[in-house]
Amino acid sequence: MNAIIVSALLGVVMMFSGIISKNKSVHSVVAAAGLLVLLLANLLDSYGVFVLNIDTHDLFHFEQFGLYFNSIAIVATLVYVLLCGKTIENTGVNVAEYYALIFFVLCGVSILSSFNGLLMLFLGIEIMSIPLYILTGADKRNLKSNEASLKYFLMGSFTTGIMLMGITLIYGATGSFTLGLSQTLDSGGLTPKTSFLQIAGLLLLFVSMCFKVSAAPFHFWTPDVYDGAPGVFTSFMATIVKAAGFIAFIRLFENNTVILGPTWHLLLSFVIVATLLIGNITAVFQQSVKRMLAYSSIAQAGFMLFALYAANDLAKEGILLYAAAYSLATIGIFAVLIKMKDYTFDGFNGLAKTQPVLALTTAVCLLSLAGIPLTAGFFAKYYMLAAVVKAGGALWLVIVAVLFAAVSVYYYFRVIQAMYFKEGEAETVEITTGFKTGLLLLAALIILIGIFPTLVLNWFYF
Amino acid sequence: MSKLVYLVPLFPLLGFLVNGLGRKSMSKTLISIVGSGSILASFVVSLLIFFDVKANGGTVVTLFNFIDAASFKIAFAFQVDQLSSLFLLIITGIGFLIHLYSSAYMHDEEPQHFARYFAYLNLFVFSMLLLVLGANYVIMFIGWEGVGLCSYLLIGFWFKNNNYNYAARKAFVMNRIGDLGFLLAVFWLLMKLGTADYGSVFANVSKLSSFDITAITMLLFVGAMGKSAQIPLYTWLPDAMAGPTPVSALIHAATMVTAGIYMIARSNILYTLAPATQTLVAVIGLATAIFAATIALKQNDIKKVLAYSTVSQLGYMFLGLGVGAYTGAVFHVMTHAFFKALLFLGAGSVIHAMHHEQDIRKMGGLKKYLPITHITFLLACLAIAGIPPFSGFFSKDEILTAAFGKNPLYYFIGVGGALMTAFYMFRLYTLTFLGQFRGTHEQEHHLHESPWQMTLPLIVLAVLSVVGGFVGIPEVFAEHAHSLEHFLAPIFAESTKLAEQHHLAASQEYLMMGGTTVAIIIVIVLAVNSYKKYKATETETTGAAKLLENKWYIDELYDAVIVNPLHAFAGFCKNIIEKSGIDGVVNGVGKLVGYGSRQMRLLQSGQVGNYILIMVLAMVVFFLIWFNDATILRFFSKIV
Amino acid sequence: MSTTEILFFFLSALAIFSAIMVLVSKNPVHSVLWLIAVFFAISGHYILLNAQFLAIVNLIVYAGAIMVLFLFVIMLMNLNAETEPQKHIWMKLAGVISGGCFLLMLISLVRQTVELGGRKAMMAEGNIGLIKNLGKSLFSDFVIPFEISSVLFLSAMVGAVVIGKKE
Amino acid sequence: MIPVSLILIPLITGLAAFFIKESKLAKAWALLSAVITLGVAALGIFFLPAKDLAFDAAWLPDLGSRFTLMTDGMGKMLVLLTTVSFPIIFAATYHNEYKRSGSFYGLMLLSQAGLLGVFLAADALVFYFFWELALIPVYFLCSLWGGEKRIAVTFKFFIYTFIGSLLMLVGILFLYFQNPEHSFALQSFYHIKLSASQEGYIFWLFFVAFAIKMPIFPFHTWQPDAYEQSPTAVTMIMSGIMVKMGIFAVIRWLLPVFPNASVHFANVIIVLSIVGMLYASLIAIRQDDIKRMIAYSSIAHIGLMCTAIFAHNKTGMEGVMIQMFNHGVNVIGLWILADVIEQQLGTRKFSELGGLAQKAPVMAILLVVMAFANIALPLTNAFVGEFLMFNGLFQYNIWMAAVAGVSVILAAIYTLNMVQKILYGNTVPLTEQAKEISGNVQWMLVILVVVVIVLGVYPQPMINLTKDTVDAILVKR
Amino acid sequence: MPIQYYIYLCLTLFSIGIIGVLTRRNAIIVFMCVELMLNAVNLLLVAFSKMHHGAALVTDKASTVGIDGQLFVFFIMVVAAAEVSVGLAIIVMMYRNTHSVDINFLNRLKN
Repeated sequence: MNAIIVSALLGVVMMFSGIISKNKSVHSVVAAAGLLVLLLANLLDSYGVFVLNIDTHDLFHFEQFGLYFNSIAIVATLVYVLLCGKTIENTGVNVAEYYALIFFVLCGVSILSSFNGLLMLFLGIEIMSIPLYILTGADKRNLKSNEASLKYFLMGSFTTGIMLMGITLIYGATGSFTLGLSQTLDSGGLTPKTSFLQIAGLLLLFVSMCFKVSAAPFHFWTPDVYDGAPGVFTSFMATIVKAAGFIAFIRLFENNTVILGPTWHLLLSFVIVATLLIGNITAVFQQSVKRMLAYSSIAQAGFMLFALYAANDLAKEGILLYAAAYSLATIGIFAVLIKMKDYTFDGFNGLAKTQPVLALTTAVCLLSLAGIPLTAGFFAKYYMLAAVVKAGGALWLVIVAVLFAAVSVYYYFRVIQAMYFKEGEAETVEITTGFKTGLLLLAALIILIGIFPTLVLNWFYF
Repeated sequence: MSKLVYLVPLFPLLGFLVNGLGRKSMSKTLISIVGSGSILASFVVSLLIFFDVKANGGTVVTLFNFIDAASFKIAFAFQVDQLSSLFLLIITGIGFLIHLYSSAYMHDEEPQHFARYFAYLNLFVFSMLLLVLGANYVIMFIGWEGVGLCSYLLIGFWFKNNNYNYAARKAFVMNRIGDLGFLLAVFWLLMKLGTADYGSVFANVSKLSSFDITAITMLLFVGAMGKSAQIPLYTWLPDAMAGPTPVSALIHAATMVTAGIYMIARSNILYTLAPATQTLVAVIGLATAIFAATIALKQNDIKKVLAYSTVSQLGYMFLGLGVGAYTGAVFHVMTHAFFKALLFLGAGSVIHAMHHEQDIRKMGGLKKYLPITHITFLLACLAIAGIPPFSGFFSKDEILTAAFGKNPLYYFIGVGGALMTAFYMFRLYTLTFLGQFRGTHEQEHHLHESPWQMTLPLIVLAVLSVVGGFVGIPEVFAEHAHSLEHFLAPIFAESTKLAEQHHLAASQEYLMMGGTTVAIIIVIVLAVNSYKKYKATETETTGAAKLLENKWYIDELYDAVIVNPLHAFAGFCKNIIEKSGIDGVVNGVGKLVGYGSRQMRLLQSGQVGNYILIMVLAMVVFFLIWFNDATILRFFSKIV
Repeated sequence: MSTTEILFFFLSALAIFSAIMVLVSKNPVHSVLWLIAVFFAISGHYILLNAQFLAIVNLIVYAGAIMVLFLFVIMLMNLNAETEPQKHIWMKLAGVISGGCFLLMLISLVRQTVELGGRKAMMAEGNIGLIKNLGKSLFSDFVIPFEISSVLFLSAMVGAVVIGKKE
Repeated sequence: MIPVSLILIPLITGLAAFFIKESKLAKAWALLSAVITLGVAALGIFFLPAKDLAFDAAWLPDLGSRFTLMTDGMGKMLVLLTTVSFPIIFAATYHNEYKRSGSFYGLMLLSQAGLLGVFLAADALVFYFFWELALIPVYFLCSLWGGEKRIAVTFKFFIYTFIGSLLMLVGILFLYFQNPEHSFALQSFYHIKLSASQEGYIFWLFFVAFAIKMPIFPFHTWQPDAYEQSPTAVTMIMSGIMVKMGIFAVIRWLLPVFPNASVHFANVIIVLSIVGMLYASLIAIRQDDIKRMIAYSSIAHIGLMCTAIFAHNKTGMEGVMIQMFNHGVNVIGLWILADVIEQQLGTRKFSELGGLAQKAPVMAILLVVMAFANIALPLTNAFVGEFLMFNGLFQYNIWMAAVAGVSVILAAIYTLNMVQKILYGNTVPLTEQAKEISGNVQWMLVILVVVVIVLGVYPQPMINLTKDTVDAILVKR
Repeated sequence: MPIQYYIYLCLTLFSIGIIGVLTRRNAIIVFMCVELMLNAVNLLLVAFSKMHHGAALVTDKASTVGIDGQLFVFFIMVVAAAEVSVGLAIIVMMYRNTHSVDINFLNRLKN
């Protein structure tokens, strides 16, 4: 609860700071401070200390899983703000508002991490999405940005409609907005066979969630939006928001998979394979690194869906680790990317000579995304695969996944090759030492997690 | 004394090391002293060992455990007995003479190549000694391949000339083919008996099924074919003449090429128990003897003639082995070593005098320039032709007699070969020494007898080839005159027990000897007369002669049937299968991904409408997937 | 056939008809007006279901505020039948077919959901739709979503401002 | 503690090396580190009791993986090979200049750490980690300092091997969840009971990974290109040591864990390997490039080792054990010579060389010795290995052995072809100015030659060193 | 009134909305169709809430079962309003730059 309240308040605070100070960098500082506060509040939450104690009427269900994800999201956002703050300030005039919106998104994230019942799911997703439509269009003069935001908005609202229909059908079948089929089974009235209405509802929900986490074939918005949106906000969208989507996805379906039975796994494996295929294969021949990362984020989504497929403890730990690893790495890459003059692969040629530090950290992040051992990304993928293998069966799916992982190496390493092995003068905007140190710390963190993933996960078991 | 047997190979090894490492710093004299001295030393030791053995039988000296594997043990052990000690004498004795000879013959080489030469030569002697001393087939194989290596190195000694290098490579590879057979035989023994020691193998020979024995002996014989240049693996030996002449004398006449005979004689029991193989050996030997002889008839390179004669003589030895006359074979090895070495050295001395002219058509009338060489050469020719009482007569006669006992046909063909031998040897002799000189003028001007280091070995060997035969006087002349047979008796005891003895009537033997001798003399006279007045003519030979001059086109045949196809197939693998086939598949996967990528990008049309349309369709599909239990279809059918 | 049923069918027919008109009418303004008609029909349904509060809200918020907003925008851009872009006929067909499939799909499922057999939507009576009851539970059980929706509005507001504000 | 230090020394020194700017210092540093590692290894292997060669510490408790290191005979032997090879490689290539040599030697040492880790690991996850850690530095080394086609070639090599290792990872995971003890420990893997079908496909998951690494026909196509393109020092590591990873892994992780499958598929694999041997030998005959020729000949040799492994008898296994070491030594020697020639004359083409024996007799002698070691001439180390391996294969199946034996002949052909084309014949303009090899290289080669001869004459110590492994592995069946 | 009727009605409206989204190019109309979908959902929710309410009344006269459905509708309206404000703002921004509301012109971003 703390996270929700505090982040909402902080949104307001940011607006005030926008009124009070015209100095942009102040806003960044305030935001960073606010995030620290938010983190603190969230941590207190897990120790049972509440900002204000309200009866949530069972609309929320706070558990370590959700709270822990909050902290990950908040830390990631903090890293994001520290690394990309400068760029945000240069994106437009309404810096404070951007931060405010980011905080509102965080509010939505923290709702999604603890919602209990479809109502809060709906509200959470909307709170998360609406600011994103704005942020996508933040670069008002840029037609691509406009186009992206309009596309995002149209498809997003359409999906909202689908989702609501799903919720409604479930409500019709069960008479409640609470999660899970468990209640519906023992509450009589229904035949032991789960009702078609409900299945239909769940399917529609599933579809809309697939859209939010950009799983094929509902991924189409992702490349265009990520490509069109200003780099800074793409980075935010692609990491924290997406991870939150997955958390919601899992919390929504973890109890239902059993009842949904084998067909569910069939459907899911279909989605997973499609996602991996489209994400990985399409990424191979992209010219712009930004767009490549968009597709790679689809590919990563394919991997994260394994958590849904397995739906066991390992999967839940794994998705947290994945969220952390993936977010950190992606934020790192985007932080470098938005400093580049040229977003194409050739733009990175020879970066290792001009900016060794940037090249190194980018390389680490890419290795992490590719899932090379000794980086956080490896254990993220490892957990996913392990979870599925543990769940039994579907070894073929795992093998398919690793083959696609090998494909992903191809396009991630294209960047490394450009930076290290190709000749060229990669041009960047001026780089502060602070930024470099930040990146180095990030890389160090990634490697640390890569060697001792339990550092992150042991938190999870207190 | 036999305990010191390790000294025998040790000296040459040391000589090899000293000459090899010190080749920059040492003077030629020093080098030759080290080289020859080491061999002399081991010759002395061998002599002592020989008499020791003669006095009180053989023994096995184990140095250390070479391989102690799970399923078998292989000791680095030396077999000291009659057979090996005899070979020790031949190898070290003739080896020493040839070293001595070389020190003069190779004197034009600059010091470090001179040293290299002696190093190789010592290394060869070392490996040859290992070969004969080894107490099991593995050690023998070590020597077996070692001599192959040295022959490779020495054939290609003048490595600037690429033809020589090819000859060297050919020799090594052909030997390798044989060696593979040898190796497989050893594996077979190890698999069946778990040991390769002569002692235990021959003791447990009863444990082997007759099929095993036949297979093993066949495989061993393949090895012998390679090493001892028998059909079909003989073609390397004539080419091997590319090496320095003393090398040809030592390696390709006296010692290495007889390794096959040694090996079969060593494992005589196995062969006696494998009649099938024995027949094969006899037939191959006989065939080689005749075949090589025919080729020798028409060769014009002095060394080539000798080479083919060597092949042919080796054939006789195998014939002997094939018909169970093991002693005879060994005997012929010994005598052949004498006179063939002598012939080569004589040839060497001629070539030396003629400034590396080897074509006998450009020689002639050297009698008066090279008296010693001439005499010794003549003696050698008589010996090889088998004129009594020269050594060749006894050994060859023994083999032929045994062959007759086995199958008269062998005998008559063998005699035919002997006649050819006589013919081409005296053709060679006549063209070289008789008539008048056909070489260039300044060659004639420079003609001179060789220095003592070269003539001394000639003389010694000449003596040996004259008297060498007396160690094996046939029984018909005198009881127990065949001292060699008695000496070697323990080695072949088992076989002689098994093989049925057929003694010819003395009269018949006399008849055969007399007959052959007369025939041979006639042939000799014929040869001398027909070539005394020889004039070098440029007329292109035709018909059979051409066929023989070109060695029955066997090399060409091999090239066409084996070498070229292999080469072509290798190229096919390299250029087609590898590039387009396997690697093609690998790269094809990559290309496929690329293609798929380009296609899938089109899916991302940029049109919101299409996106949403696909989403809706996907939803429909999902429903269909989910309610695949015909729920929906049932409904649709209801509507219709 | 009771009046309720008659009303129900009338309103349903009206709603569907005007919904279709929204699609087919070339002039955006007409579409808006037809949509308003749909909303009125739906409000009628609310009243039939005795959900008076929602009926009113629907009229005020949707038919009133939102549609007017739409109207303004359209006027502002002065879009009309001429400027109205038309999709290619095949695209339209594809849209209609896939939409139709979707509909058939769901209907088929509904028809086969046995447990809905004999379930009725309570018409005219039942007081949960009354402002009093709704208000009670809105400000007791559902106060948190209520507050959160205020956050939602706030963010929407900020967003609209950020987007709309001239730089 | 010894094994940990074996991994840590190169790791730390390697990381440190990145910060060394001037190349002289970097070289010295790398050499020093390698020598120290060698010292530690020798100490551990020859002087300390076995218990000091094991290490165990908690790493990922909740994943059931512990940082466990152990050494059996095979491990010792390969650790020895690695630690011996690196100083020799460094010393032999001491005069080669690399741009940013600090990073070069850093990566080299990192790969050494990875290799040692692979040979020491007794925990599947740790094993996988080091498996990759050994690969990645090599990838960078090749791509940064390699030939002109380096990027594409090494990338192919990387993805190829990466696919393999990922499949292996899947296999490891599967085994882990089949494992009643819920641990990645090697020992516990040995007790896993799998159904025949499971064993079947998991076996292949592992084998493909190892087959790509070895490489076994038809997974070999990355190798010649990679060897050709990468800097020779790296090639030495790849062909001298890295290929042994594959064989090592098969022996330690495949045979004991899948006893039935490895017997069941033995024929397939042996036939595959034999085809590979002959195929590679044939291609080697037609090669005109020293590096490619050595690459193909090494494919042939590896194929032989693979056949001997799957012959499933002690003789063959002993052969494989010592041959792993011998092949490493020989091939490194050949690479050094290839490097010398390339450094001096700037070409690797036979057709452009010739007559070097006149100009550089010492080099000629060394090359000849190495060449004859390569064709397993008796009294060179390789003979013992091949003798035992063929023997094992022969015991398994006479005909297979006979066919495989043909490769011995082919080996003679292509090796002598190389020797002749490079050393013999008359000098060509290019080789006119050829010089004798420099002292340090010469000495390194002499050391190798001595090893070659000594192990050829007295191989018993090697056999004894690895006896325990042989017994342990084959006792499982 | 049997609940199926409401379901059919709402599904029909909903599908009409979808079809509208698929067939029109004018961003505003598309958006309006989305609104139509939402309204269909609203009506269905109310119908369901009344259905459950009715079922509950049989056992308990004072039950408020089904009220959450109607409140959900309320929240949907709220969200819809918010979306509309943002959506129209975006559309207007788009129009400012391109002087068009045709979604087919949104094709700078593709592949």
